[in-house]
Amino acid sequence: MAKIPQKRIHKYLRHNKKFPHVWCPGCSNGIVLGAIIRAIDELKIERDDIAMVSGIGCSSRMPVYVDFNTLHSLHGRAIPFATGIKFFKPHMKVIVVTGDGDSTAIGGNHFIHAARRNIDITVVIVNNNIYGMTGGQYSPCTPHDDVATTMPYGNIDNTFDICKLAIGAGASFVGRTTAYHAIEAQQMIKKAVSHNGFSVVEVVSACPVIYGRLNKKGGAPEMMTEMKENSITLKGIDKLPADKKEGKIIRGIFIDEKRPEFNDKYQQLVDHLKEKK
Amino acid sequence: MAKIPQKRIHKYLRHNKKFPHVWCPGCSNGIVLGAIIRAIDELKIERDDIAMVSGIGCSSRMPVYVDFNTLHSLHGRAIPFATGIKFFKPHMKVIVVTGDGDSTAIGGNHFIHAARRNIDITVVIVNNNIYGMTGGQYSPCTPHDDVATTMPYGNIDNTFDICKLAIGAGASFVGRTTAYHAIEAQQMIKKAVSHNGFSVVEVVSACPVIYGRLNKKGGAPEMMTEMKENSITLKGIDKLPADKKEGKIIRGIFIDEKRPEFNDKYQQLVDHLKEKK
Amino acid sequence: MSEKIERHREGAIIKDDLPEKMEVEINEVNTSGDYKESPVYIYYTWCKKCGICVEFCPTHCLGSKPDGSPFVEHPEKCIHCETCDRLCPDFAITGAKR
Amino acid sequence: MSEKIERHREGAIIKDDLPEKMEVEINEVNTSGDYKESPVYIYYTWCKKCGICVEFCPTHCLGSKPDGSPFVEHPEKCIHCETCDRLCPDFAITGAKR
Amino acid sequence: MSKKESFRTEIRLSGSGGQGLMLAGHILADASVIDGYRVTLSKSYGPESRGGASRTDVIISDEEIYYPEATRFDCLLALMQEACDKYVYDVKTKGILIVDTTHVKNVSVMNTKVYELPFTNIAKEKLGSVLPTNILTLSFLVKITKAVSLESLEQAIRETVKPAFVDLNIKAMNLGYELADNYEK
Amino acid sequence: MSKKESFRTEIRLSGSGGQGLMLAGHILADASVIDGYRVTLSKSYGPESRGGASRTDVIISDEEIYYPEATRFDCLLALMQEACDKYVYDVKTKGILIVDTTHVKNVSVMNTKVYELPFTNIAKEKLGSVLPTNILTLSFLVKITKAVSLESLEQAIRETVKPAFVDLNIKAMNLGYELADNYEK
Amino acid sequence: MTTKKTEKKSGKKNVKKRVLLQGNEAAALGALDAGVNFFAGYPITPSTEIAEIMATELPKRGGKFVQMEDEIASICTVIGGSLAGAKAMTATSGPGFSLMQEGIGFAKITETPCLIVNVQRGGPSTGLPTKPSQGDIMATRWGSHGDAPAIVLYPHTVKETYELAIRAVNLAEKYRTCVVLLLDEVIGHMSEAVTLPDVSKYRVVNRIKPNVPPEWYKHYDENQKYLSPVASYGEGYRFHVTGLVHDAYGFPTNNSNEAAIMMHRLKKKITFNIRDLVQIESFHMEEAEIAIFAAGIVARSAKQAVIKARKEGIKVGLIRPMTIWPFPDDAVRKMLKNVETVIVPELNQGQMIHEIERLAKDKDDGKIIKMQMVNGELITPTQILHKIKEVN
Amino acid sequence: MTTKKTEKKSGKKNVKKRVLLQGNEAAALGALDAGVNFFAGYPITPSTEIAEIMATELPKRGGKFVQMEDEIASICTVIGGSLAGAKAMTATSGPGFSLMQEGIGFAKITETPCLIVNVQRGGPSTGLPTKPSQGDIMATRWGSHGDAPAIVLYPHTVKETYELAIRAVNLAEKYRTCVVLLLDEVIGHMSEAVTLPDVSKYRVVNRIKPNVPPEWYKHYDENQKYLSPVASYGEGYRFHVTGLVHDAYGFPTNNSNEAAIMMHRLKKKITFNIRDLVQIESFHMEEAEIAIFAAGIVARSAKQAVIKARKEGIKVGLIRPMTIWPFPDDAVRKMLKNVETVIVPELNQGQMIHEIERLAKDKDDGKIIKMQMVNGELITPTQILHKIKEVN
Ligand SMILES: Cc1ncc(C[n+]2csc(CCOP(=O)(O)OP(=O)(O)O)c2C)c(N)n1
Ligand SMILES: Cc1ncc(C[n+]2csc(CCOP(=O)(O)OP(=O)(O)O)c2C)c(N)n1
Ligand code: SF4
Ligand code: SF4
Ligand code: SF4
Ligand code: SF4
Ligand code: SF4
Ligand code: SF4
Ligand SMILES: [Mg+2]
Ligand SMILES: [Mg+2]
Repeated sequence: MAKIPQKRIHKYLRHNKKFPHVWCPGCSNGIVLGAIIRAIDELKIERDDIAMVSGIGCSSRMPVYVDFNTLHSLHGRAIPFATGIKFFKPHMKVIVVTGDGDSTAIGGNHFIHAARRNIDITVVIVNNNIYGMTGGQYSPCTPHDDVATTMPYGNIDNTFDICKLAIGAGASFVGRTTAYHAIEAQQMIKKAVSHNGFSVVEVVSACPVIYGRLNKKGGAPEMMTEMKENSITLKGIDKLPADKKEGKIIRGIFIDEKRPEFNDKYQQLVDHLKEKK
Repeated sequence: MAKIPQKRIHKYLRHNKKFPHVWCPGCSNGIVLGAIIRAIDELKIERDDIAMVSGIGCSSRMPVYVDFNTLHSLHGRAIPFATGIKFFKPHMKVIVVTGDGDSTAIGGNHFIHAARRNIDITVVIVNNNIYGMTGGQYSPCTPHDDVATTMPYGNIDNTFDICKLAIGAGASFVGRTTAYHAIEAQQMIKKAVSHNGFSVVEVVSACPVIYGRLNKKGGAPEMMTEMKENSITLKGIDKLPADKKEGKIIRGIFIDEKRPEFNDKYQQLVDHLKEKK
Repeated sequence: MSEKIERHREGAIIKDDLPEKMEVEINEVNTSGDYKESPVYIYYTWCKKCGICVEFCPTHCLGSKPDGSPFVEHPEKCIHCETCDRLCPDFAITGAKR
Repeated sequence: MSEKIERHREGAIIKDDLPEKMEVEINEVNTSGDYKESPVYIYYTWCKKCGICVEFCPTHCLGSKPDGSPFVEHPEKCIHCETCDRLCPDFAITGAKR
Repeated sequence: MSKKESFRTEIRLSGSGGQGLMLAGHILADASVIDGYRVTLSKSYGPESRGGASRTDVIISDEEIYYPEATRFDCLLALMQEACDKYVYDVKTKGILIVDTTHVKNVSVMNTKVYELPFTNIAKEKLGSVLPTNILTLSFLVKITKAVSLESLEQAIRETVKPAFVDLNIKAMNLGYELADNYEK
Repeated sequence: MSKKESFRTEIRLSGSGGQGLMLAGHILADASVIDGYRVTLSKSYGPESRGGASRTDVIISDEEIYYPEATRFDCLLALMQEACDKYVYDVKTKGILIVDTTHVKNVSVMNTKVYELPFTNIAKEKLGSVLPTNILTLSFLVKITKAVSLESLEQAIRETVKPAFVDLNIKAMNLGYELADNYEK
Repeated sequence: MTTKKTEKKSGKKNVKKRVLLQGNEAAALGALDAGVNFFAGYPITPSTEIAEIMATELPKRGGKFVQMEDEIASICTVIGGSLAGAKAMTATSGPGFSLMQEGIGFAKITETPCLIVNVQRGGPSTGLPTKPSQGDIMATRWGSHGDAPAIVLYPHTVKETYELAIRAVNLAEKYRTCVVLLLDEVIGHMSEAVTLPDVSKYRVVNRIKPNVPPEWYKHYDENQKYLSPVASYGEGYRFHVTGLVHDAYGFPTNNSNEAAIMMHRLKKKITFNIRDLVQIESFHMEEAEIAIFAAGIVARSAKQAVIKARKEGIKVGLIRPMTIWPFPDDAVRKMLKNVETVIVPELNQGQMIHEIERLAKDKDDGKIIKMQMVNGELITPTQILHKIKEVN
Repeated sequence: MTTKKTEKKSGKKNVKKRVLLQGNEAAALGALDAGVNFFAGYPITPSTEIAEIMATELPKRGGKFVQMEDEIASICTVIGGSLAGAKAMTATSGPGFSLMQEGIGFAKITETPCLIVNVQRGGPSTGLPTKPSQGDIMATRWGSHGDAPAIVLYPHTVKETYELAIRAVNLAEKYRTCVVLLLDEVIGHMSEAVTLPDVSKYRVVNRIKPNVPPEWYKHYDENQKYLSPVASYGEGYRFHVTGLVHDAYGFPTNNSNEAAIMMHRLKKKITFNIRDLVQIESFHMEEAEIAIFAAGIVARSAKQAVIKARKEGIKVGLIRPMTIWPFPDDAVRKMLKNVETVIVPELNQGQMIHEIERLAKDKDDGKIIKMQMVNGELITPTQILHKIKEVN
């Protein structure tokens, strides 16, 4: 580290192997990664006890940069891989980092089933409204009318509300924030990781180079300004007149309930069978 | 048909090829099939214009018995197959018949995406709380503590609320009824088929031979009596005291909204591009 | 006796070698009354003796034979509500007015 | 000029042949002030000139060089709020109190 | 049948899904294991396993059993007409056919020793339940064919059926022996 | 370079992601199509395509082009130091190297004809924008190498760039020719 | 992508015009020219451009484009579309192709025409997404469980990609099965000058509608000739389709005779028509003593090497299959008979070599030379030339 | 299922006891005895019993059982579990196996041990779910895209199923890869009297933990010996795992040297250890003039036929591979050298025949006899005997 002021987060980075990272200038992925690291740092969890698992996508490149037990798996399959790790080593904290496509397109089934199972995994979804890595095809989270390379005339497809989907599937902790709201993100991730059960944090993010250019959104600062101006907290939205609610990004924790966790229930079963013997 | 009184539904059955059908005595699949046929008959839709598509499972055996355009596809994949048919021939009415496992376990992703897309397909889910065809493994819809061959000590897993899941994913028509409530089922399916958009009808069903035996539920009459006694309409549930709501099967149409349908939007795009030319 | 479930397996349920039975006159018809006379017609070739129709006929017009198959015990009670029709999983009974 | 996006492709984003740059003293350090003196330290080797820190520093303590890279224009204004830290996607700037 | 130097006995138990023949086959196979023979047991996983004809095949041998399918039966047990009709032609010349006349009405074969008894009715009458019909017929079969030793059969029954049903099934077993004895003489 | 009886010219345009070299390569390839040559065009889909060194290869020939990778360049255009360093050793003996001295500071090669000009700065100064640097350098390259005819190049430019930018780019083209002419003489 | 431009040019029909086409683009245009009117897919490097072109072109032509949630949904939607009468296709690369294997089996057993373009990338799993490899050759033949034959075409230039795309669609329709057009990453991504052929020159195979009364209609008629009438959903023939083994009507059966009939038809329709299916190029094989056997991009290196070697007087030639499945057994056997040595360069750890070993019975192992490269680079003409000289 | 009883009996360790075991049961018990403590799966006929036994046994032993939402999730969860240190397995059949192909490639490229039991069923697609077939032989070798070698074991009795299940788990751990235990439907569903072997007789391979400092640890050490130490997640070695081509540390690389090293290791570890991996039975091959080459259930028919034929004085024997991949090239070549004719019966449309054709170079086609059955029935001893007599 030599001449660089040691920031707390440097401890967590594979800084002398993999930096500067591969993301485009202004891409939110780095901000989200920072928020995750800071949350873990505050929680004082040992790096050895953390597994970070991802699928495939720009966002899914995160694990390679951090000094945890890291797994860069298959497109859409981060959650089952994470399930295997968590199920065999329940003491570990397992964090999945994934994109909107990775988690809700090809990975949608695993997402809803992990939510149903209420297994103690934290899923951080970097929702940049596009397939970044493959160059800008529409994702299930691309807004209506927006342009993508496979929706050249504007998107006619509907979008998932990721948080609604997670709640519908039975998730016990669900929150949304944006890359601009880095402190909020950090705190929400902290809560999610502490939560004993399946937790989801959707971070609305900027992909200035692909999505931003295709849709003339300006650079990263402009896109983040939009996050700031066009988002509102759960409390705030209630106070808004109906006609102003439309199109707002609602931030906040939608659900945070204590419910029996999968591994705990499994351990109970094992204990119970042992007793019977 | 000779000496048998011609019932209206006989017109729809491949009666001289495939009957008696393969389902166990008392299995609800036949009742649900009857409800679907009656609904179609009342709607006066031509048989040529109907495609019935299923996955794999006991319930997914339905298509072979009816004289429509029928497709018995792959486990969990009925909805994408149906999507292909509907997308290329939008004038057809496409009905998917599927089991709880077929639609919400292996097929969960296609289910939520079709809901999001709001493509005009009607999905009738025969929810018998078990994998019937493979002999009684637990499904995402097997109630907590119930026994299944892969949960021999009682189910520790949580269940999907299929309707909640569909709503979370963005379905525009979602209802639930039971095999006992055959008239209600018929009417609900009728509405669902008429609905221009993605529609889901969950029919709580009896699998007396596998699920019933494993869980000592008695025969089909007993299981259907339970449906009768343990279910309540949407209106009814509101009037019930909180402590009595627990464990009730709630019947009714949870959502029925008019929203732009996928094929309609696609056609608009095509028309628009033609104009531009 | 073992409670083991005799599972039927996937693919297990195809019967191709059955004769086309719809064309055949059935012995038992007489037991339940000829369909021209009886208000309810039971097609025994398809009936699987599940007991649903007997259980849920609102007027208790149907009875159960020793082997479990239904028969029209009280023809006069039938109100042609078609409940038996709708709840029969085997398309084997019809109570519609003719 | 073509508006075509120069896509980067999957797998496109691995750089293995880079030297381990963290160990290297950087020229530009002086431009933004040495980190021992300056309240804010910018690690130019990692900085990608996205402009986020400049845009969102609440006290406008940062400025933009012609090539787009940030520098500490008004060291005195820094309140060590660490906004720049948190919003920098490249872990390239630090405004914490030392 | 008596055992030759090297023997291979193929037995098919056939009937309908609910008649407990899978269990009976299992007991027969278990008994031959106790006797020290080689044995293979295979069940039908076909259309027959519920409703239609169901079958359980047991091959008993004192040598390695290579080909595990029963094709020519030394003994066929048929508890249903359909099953009887379907399989009867695959009984070996001089093989044994045992039918339950409660369900099987027509048997016409040549060159086969046929034992016809209304097992189900007998079970109902003498044991008060049709449930142990499978054990009744199995023990009849064993006594007739001498496929396994009676001790092993009893042990296998005791080890396999649920404790609550052991007595009833032992009674059924003995009744089966009795019937066979009567028949033989 | 002048064309022999049968020729195969390999040209690599290299620089960084945002410099428009993919488009330039496309125009060059298009021009050679118009000229009636065989041509292959391949772009880098590697780590280089954003940020790092990006490359576009054009092979022009009057015969079937079998192996489509450029390995020994007749001409290398380098708009970035990194790209220059990486590829310069693959220029053929007596090949041509064109560098933009705005970004490339060190060039040390032998046996290669080097053309050094601050293209980016020239574009900024004379055209008021760095954007047409790609066309400027391309036309310089074409004039020097005679890889394609000038008419075809112009036609390709006109057909490829957006209408709004045609004028600017034609200006850039002419400027490129001029620079080349000066150089040559 | 130069879609726009191409379009402009191909607008004037029957005018031969040379254009610059990317391989992926050529695959898309070929498919469109063969009548493809339905695309369902999921993006994946290096095949994505095909989906992007289809997304641009199909809505303009009234065809259908949809991006599905994954590759499994894509292939199933394609089959659904085809059953409803569409000429349907998808495009993918290795990982997506693996996910489609179950659906591919379904297309084959149900005899539903469709086209899959598989643009190969490096390595197993995620591997080397932007690097060339020929690792899927065997997977296109044997990837799906159970067994059913495959038709797989493998072009080596952009122009041939266009032509074989047309051919692939035609063969899918003709043989009622899933056909794979296999591309190399380099070919998919490379642009070449192509003289767009006169589309009217190409015969396009279209399904013939049945004219028997619906009751007579058999979806799998035993006596069926290829190009016999076949019904689509929604046109009065209410037939049944299942992935179970089925009889002539499409109804499931466990009957062993019917099973055998069905299984044999799947095989026969390929093996009995090898001559129609197989295309193979013989390049400078006159009096050759050494043969190179190579497909796709590697064949291009081989051609260059052959030309150089011939100039030096070495008697070497190239055998290049354009149809790799069914494997051109007879043709290869015949061609190999007169050579002494055969060199098999491929970008994998040994796939086609197995077929050559099988067919080159008269040659001992020292005369069947492997060249295998799996590091993400191409085999160069020079490398092949070296090998030629080594064995000469 | 006789799980309960077996358990009772196998409770008394080291006492040899003959029990009646179903093939699926034997696979499950073998895996358990080899130390499998993690199962994630999805039910499918005819493999379901394996999951059911695991669901009963694992929680009792403190192991982990979970039924996932599909086969894709199952294999991924298995790999995740294995990376965390579990001895992990799944069981499936054809359609599920096809769905697992992408995951299988991931296990192979990341060198993560795991066991897949594939109980084959009939036909492509849904096919004939309760009928025997050997249609997945090639799919176990070539099913996944890209190419990476496979280890596949193929037992022919219930007892051997138990033994090879143990061996499969051991090989997975030893070679750090995904191993497939391939069963026939008939073997999976059939019960046989088995003398349960003394478990302590079997060596069980366990992972050795690394003892170097974490900074030194290379998850893919080039100099690694088999059975070298390997770390699991959560134990102090914070290594990286990716499905991309990677370097010795597990970090992704596009460098062609590193790519070559990685790819070659995947291949080498199989090809350099053929002797350790291959097991093959030679049955009455003394002075044989005719050889039958058969695996699994078909080998049992063949054995019976051989015995009968030998009694009639025909010099015929059987070659039976217990390891089908890597294919026992050398052993087969040697065994075939002295016979005149080889008969290859299989329950598919021709899979292993390709390998035999490849290896039996000295025999012309008339001397390599195919027997292929795909109608859901077994090939009988009589049929094989007929064929023997035909060619004798
Ligand atoms: C099975 C499979 N299908 C497709 C791909 C190609 N692919 C890689 S990343 C990606 C989309 C990524 O989008 P998202 O998850 O939103 O991540 P982002 O790049 O936007 O962060 C796709 C389609 C793949 N790698 N594997
Ligand atoms: C890919 C694949 N995996 C597994 C199976 C086996 N399988 C067939 S049906 C079924 C479950 C069916 O359950 P459900 O959908 O609830 O239908 P039910 O039989 O209960 O009506 C399973 C697991 C299969 N056919 N294909
Ligand atoms: S393409 Fe978008 S998401 Fe991917 S690194 Fe660039 S800016 Fe980020
Ligand atoms: S197993 Fe259950 S669901 Fe299947 S047919 Fe029988 S009763 Fe119905
Ligand atoms: S029609 Fe109604 S009343 Fe008559 S028998 Fe049927 S259920 Fe009973
Ligand atoms: S409901 Fe139908 S199948 Fe059941 S007993 Fe009545 S008639 Fe028979
Ligand atoms: S720490 Fe805060 S005030 Fe200081 S430079 Fe950073 S953002 Fe500005
Ligand atoms: S936010 Fe970071 S990367 Fe962006 S300009 Fe500032 S220091 Fe550079
Ligand atoms: Mg995204
Ligand atoms: Mg079910």
